[in-house]
Amino acid sequence: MGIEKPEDRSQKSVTPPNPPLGKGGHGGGNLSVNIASLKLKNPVMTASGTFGYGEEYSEFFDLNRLGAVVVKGLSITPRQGNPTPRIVETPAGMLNAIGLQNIGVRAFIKEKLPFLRQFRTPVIVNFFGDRIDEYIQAAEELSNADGVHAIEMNISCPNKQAGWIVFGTDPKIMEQVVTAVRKTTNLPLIVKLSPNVTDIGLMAKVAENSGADAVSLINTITGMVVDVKRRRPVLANNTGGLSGPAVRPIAVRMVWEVYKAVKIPIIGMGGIMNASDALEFLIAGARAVAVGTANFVNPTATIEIIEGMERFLKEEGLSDINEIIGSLKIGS
Amino acid sequence: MGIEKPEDRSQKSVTPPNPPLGKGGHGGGNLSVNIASLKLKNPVMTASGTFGYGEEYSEFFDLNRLGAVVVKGLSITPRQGNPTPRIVETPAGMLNAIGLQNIGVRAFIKEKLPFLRQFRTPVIVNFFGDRIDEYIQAAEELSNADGVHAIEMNISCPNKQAGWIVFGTDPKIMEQVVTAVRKTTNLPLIVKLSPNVTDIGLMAKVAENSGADAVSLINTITGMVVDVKRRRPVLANNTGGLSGPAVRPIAVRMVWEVYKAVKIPIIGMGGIMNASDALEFLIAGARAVAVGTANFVNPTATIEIIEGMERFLKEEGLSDINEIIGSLKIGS
Amino acid sequence: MPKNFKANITENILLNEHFRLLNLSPLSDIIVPEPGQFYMLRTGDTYDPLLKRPFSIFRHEDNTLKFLYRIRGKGTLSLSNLKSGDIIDVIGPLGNSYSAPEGDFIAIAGGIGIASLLPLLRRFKKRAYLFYGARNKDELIMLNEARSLSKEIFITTDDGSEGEKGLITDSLSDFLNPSRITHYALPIYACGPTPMLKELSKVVAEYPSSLLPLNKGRMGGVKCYVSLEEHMACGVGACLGCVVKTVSGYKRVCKEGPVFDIEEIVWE
Amino acid sequence: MPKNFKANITENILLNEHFRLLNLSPLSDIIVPEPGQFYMLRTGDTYDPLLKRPFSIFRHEDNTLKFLYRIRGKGTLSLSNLKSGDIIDVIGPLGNSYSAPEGDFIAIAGGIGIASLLPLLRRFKKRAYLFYGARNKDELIMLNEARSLSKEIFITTDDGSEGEKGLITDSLSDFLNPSRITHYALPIYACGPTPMLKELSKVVAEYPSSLLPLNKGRMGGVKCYVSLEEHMACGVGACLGCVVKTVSGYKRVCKEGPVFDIEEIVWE
Ligand SMILES: Cc1cc2nc3c(=O)[nH]c(=O)nc-3n(C[C@H](O)[C@H](O)[C@H](O)COP(=O)(O)OP(=O)(O)OC[C@H]3O[C@@H](n4cnc5c(N)ncnc54)[C@H](O)[C@@H]3O)c2cc1C
Ligand SMILES: Cc1cc2nc3c(=O)[nH]c(=O)nc-3n(C[C@H](O)[C@H](O)[C@H](O)COP(=O)(O)OP(=O)(O)OC[C@H]3O[C@@H](n4cnc5c(N)ncnc54)[C@H](O)[C@@H]3O)c2cc1C
Ligand SMILES: Cc1cc2nc3c(=O)[nH]c(=O)nc-3n(C[C@H](O)[C@H](O)[C@H](O)COP(=O)(O)O)c2cc1C
Ligand SMILES: Cc1cc2nc3c(=O)[nH]c(=O)nc-3n(C[C@H](O)[C@H](O)[C@H](O)COP(=O)(O)O)c2cc1C
Ligand code: FES
Ligand code: FES
Repeated sequence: MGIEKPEDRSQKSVTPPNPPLGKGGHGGGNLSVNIASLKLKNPVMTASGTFGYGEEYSEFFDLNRLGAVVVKGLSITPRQGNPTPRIVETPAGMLNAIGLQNIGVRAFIKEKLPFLRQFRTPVIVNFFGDRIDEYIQAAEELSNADGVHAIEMNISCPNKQAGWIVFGTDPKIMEQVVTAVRKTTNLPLIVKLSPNVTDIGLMAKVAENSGADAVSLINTITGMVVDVKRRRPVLANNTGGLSGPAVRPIAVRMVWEVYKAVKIPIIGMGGIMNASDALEFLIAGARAVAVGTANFVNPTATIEIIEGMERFLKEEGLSDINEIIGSLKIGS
Repeated sequence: MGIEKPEDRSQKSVTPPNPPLGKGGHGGGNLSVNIASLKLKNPVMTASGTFGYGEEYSEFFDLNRLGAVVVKGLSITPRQGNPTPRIVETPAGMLNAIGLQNIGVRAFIKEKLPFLRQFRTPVIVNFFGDRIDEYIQAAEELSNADGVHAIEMNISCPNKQAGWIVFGTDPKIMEQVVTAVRKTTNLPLIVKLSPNVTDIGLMAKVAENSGADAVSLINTITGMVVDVKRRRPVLANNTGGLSGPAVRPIAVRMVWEVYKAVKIPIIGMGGIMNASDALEFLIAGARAVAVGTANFVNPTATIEIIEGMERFLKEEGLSDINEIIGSLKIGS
Repeated sequence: MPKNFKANITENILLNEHFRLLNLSPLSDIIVPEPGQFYMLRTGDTYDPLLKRPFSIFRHEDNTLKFLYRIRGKGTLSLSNLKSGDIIDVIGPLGNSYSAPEGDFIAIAGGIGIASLLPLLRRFKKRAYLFYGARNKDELIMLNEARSLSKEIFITTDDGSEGEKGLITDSLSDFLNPSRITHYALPIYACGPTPMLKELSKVVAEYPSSLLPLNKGRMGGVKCYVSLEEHMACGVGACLGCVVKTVSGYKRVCKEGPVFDIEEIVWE
Repeated sequence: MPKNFKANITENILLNEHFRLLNLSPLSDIIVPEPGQFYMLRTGDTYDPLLKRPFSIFRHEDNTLKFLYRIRGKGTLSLSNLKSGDIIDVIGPLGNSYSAPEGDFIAIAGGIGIASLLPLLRRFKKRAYLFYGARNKDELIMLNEARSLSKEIFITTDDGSEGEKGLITDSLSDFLNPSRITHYALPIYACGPTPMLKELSKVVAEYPSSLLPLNKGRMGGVKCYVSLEEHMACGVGACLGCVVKTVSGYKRVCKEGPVFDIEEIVWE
């Protein structure tokens, strides 16, 4: 028997604020999914921080093919980020400590958004702040910008903290910041959850209750690599966030826990390298997926995943990807 | 500058309850370390559940060479464990859901301990229960057995729970069970921490305050792999515990966090495959290490790690492995 | 002679699209394997794939260990990329072995299960009635050797491209027909996919014990040994990952097996 | 012509214990690389190693891409295990390139840095004063070609086993001696380990600008371009993993570089 499907898990609204974004797959089967009021032509997006502001990878494929583009995390004021080394490879994964380097919300709107507006692909803007008012301000300015289709709050970044407050690991602080941002925006609001918590289902529930339209997970898991010769962490920032195939089993488990806990849609990510990996997330309950580290290994990973999903539908004789979302059968 | 070394982190007691257990390395440098009153000839032990009760791997090398043998987790009554599949490989790791199959404390004492008593290597017995009184009973019987040198409480196993209580993720419940066990035993008491928590430093602190002589970490991280064709978890138990190189960066980070939080010795583990990996843990603050999944890949991994540590001391011109414990330099 | 050793790959021959024959020359003295035993082979140098994979000994001669394997997933693919001169880590021989049959016997091989049974057929030449089934003709690997070693061979394929079309267990049922009374006193040795073995357990159980010359009180009276497969991590009995349900609780396929009396197994 | 493509390994030649030459035959049309540009190469099939590794184009001829590489760690080891006929994934050409020198120029190669500079020397034959330094004689790879392409060559090794014993930057300092006034107006192109480039920045900065024929207000007045190395994940500018500190903030080595004006760099 499958997991019981909470009654109103389906999209809150069916009227997209933007014009419909093209048809689903060519394979015949429908790949389009809805994340709150956002209609995606397929469930595959890019993960924040792994796709810049979209320009770099537009040399490799047509961005129109993506379900959505999620851009590098922005703050209201620009950040220069951490010193180097910022990345180190680990078994089947990598640690990064970019330190949220970004050009700031305003420069993004002025310099990068016009480029992204050329495409018929929704743009989801990832953002963060050190304080609640910074979150509010960023959300406000992004909501007024033409061409931002949804915003994703990064409250889970392990590299930057406001004093000792980690927004994404304390339910009370998370409730405050999500509630505050919810009030300032009419855009679909996605809350990106930290995996560095005891009970991710609880955190998702808090996000839902605070007004989030969707949750995305997982952000990176905090890790460290030590340079044995120098007796120092390899990363200048000491610790970094683990991503890539190494974390996938953890991410899939967390998506499943969150699926059992909330009714809002889930965007799943963490170590997705190919269509089969992406399908694991959908089956576990994700409505859409984001592809991160895989872009580095294979710049056309997202496209191959979309094509793989089309093939899967055909092979399994399914007409709609939504049939497999949350279809995990448990027990025996 | 290194992390400040809390004043009384060194061993609580220097009088071993057992006769001294042989000299350290042959390489000249001293490899022996103390975990509470337990003197180990070198810092390398086996991780519970990956080494059976010692018999299997005694075909591959002389168990006298190990720092300690840690045996498969025992409960007061035998357990048959989970149905199969119980294991699945993941990128650079594996999930297991053995379900704590074991022959029970009494059968262990009668049938397995005599074998282990032949060796000059301390035996650390990992144990668990579904209820606090089961923990107490197991600890009591193990403490009275001849040839048990320390006990390691597994409060972190993600596969078995008493109702909804997970001993190792709730500080209050953990305090209760550790305090209760502490009262029943004079053996060195090691508390094995779950990595599935928001703040592992806090959990370690609770263990310390509740009377633990040492903490060991990390246990496995809960994960899931989905069989896409069958829309089912691959493991019969749905989820399992992730171990192996994939988790190493997470484990090293957690050891470092715990090192900053407590004064009692730390036994570090999680993805240690070779001497360099083991040294990462020592530098981050572990007094000893345990080798788990690596045994499966290479039955003589522990021995190669001990030899690698000896070589490292020589190459670095160090005379004592204790010099590198917690020697991590942070900042710039 | 420790059970773990390094071995030099002398050949890694492509037999056809699916199958390869791996020849290893151990770099130190080894223990001589018995038919039915297996080895854990490391399939690459990195942590992906991480675990060794179990393979039955296919042949041991001239200090060479030979393995017949089918390319299935990541591990066997990685193994197939190794070349002569590469060194791999090996553990074995592991597990128990087929008990020696006293006279003639029945052998049942499903697909790559032939790899495990051929050493038995080689040791007891021309004493086996071999039932060999596979998906199709191409997958009947080592057919010539199998034929030459058997007293009689019965072939089935799923698609009928060679031998009978249908299930190997059906053709066994025919063979064990009560009118051919001598046959069903013969011990059976089987290796193949779990569904086949499960089906076999039914065939064996069905035989009316009253018809048997010597009824030892056994279920159906036919002595039947099966070699099982389970996911393995350690291969040496330490991890409890590879257990199978038996009438006396879980047993480790790598240690108490891989060969079990079919009566012991609780099929699920 | 997308920048990512598959390529057939035509050769992966062992030059000596440390170095290999990899020849790739792209399976689709490619963009012609410029001297100083680089490619991201996948070094194996599995997730360990996971990331591609950056390598400078060493030569492009007859539709073959050639890379000269040194075996350092996991990735280069894995690459060295690939054989002719294997297919690998490639991204490139990436990054900027060396600007064309107007007349003679100075080239400074530290170790494997020669791989990046030889295409420049090949394009501007006999116009370079080449300073080539390495640990020892064996590590002076491609010495003959380097010599034949240079106007003059100055060799240094750490152990004196070939050329001068000492630092490459010391021998450059001698060369730039104020008495040989024409030399230090020459543009410098350098590629090598970071400590060498840092040292170079000092040598360059030291030169009294008053001595220069044309003082363009530059620090020291010598025009100097360095090709930098940083850990890379994407190689295309998307991850911000490979930045270097410059006078105008962090810049991406893979995108704004790898070649930078030495004046821009803030050495740490
Ligand atoms: C005792 C024993 C003897 C065997 N002898 C042979 C032989 O002689 N020739 C041969 O071709 N095959 C043999 N096998 C099967 C062989 O071990 C699997 O085909 C191989 O492990 C698959 O690995 P993979 O990475 O290619 O496949 P994966 O992609 O990992 O999985 C493919 C399938 O292989 C099975 N499998 C995966 N990992 C394991 C594992 N660690 N242990 C057992 N099964 C696994 C699973 O059922 C899975 O569905 C034997 C298995 C056992 C237990
Ligand atoms: C633009 C550029 C051009 C290069 N050209 C060449 C060349 O032509 N020939 C050549 O032999 N080498 C070249 N290198 C260096 C080469 O990329 C590294 O030697 C290689 O990545 C090491 O990988 P590894 O896995 O073998 O070593 P690892 O074990 O990963 O590490 C060994 C050392 O290599 C460096 N390194 C590791 N990963 C990376 C990475 N992703 N990016 C950069 N450095 C890394 C680190 O400093 C590390 O200390 C170039 C590097 C860059 C940035
Ligand atoms: C280099 C890098 C930079 C990242 N930057 C951000 C960021 O700015 N904001 C954010 O919410 N997540 C960021 N992430 C996390 C990813 O969006 C994603 O959650 C994580 O990498 C897991 O997915 P993956 O395993 O597919 O990479 C970053 C990840 C990487 C690897
Ligand atoms: C097959 C298997 C069984 C395990 N059983 C136990 C157990 O009984 N008790 C326990 O505390 N930890 C158990 N563990 C966890 C290990 O002791 C160790 O904490 C974990 O595997 C991380 O180390 P590694 O990556 O080196 O394997 C088990 C791990 C594995 C892989
Ligand atoms: S594979 Fe570990 S017990 Fe059998
Ligand atoms: S390597 Fe990703 S930005 Fe340069």
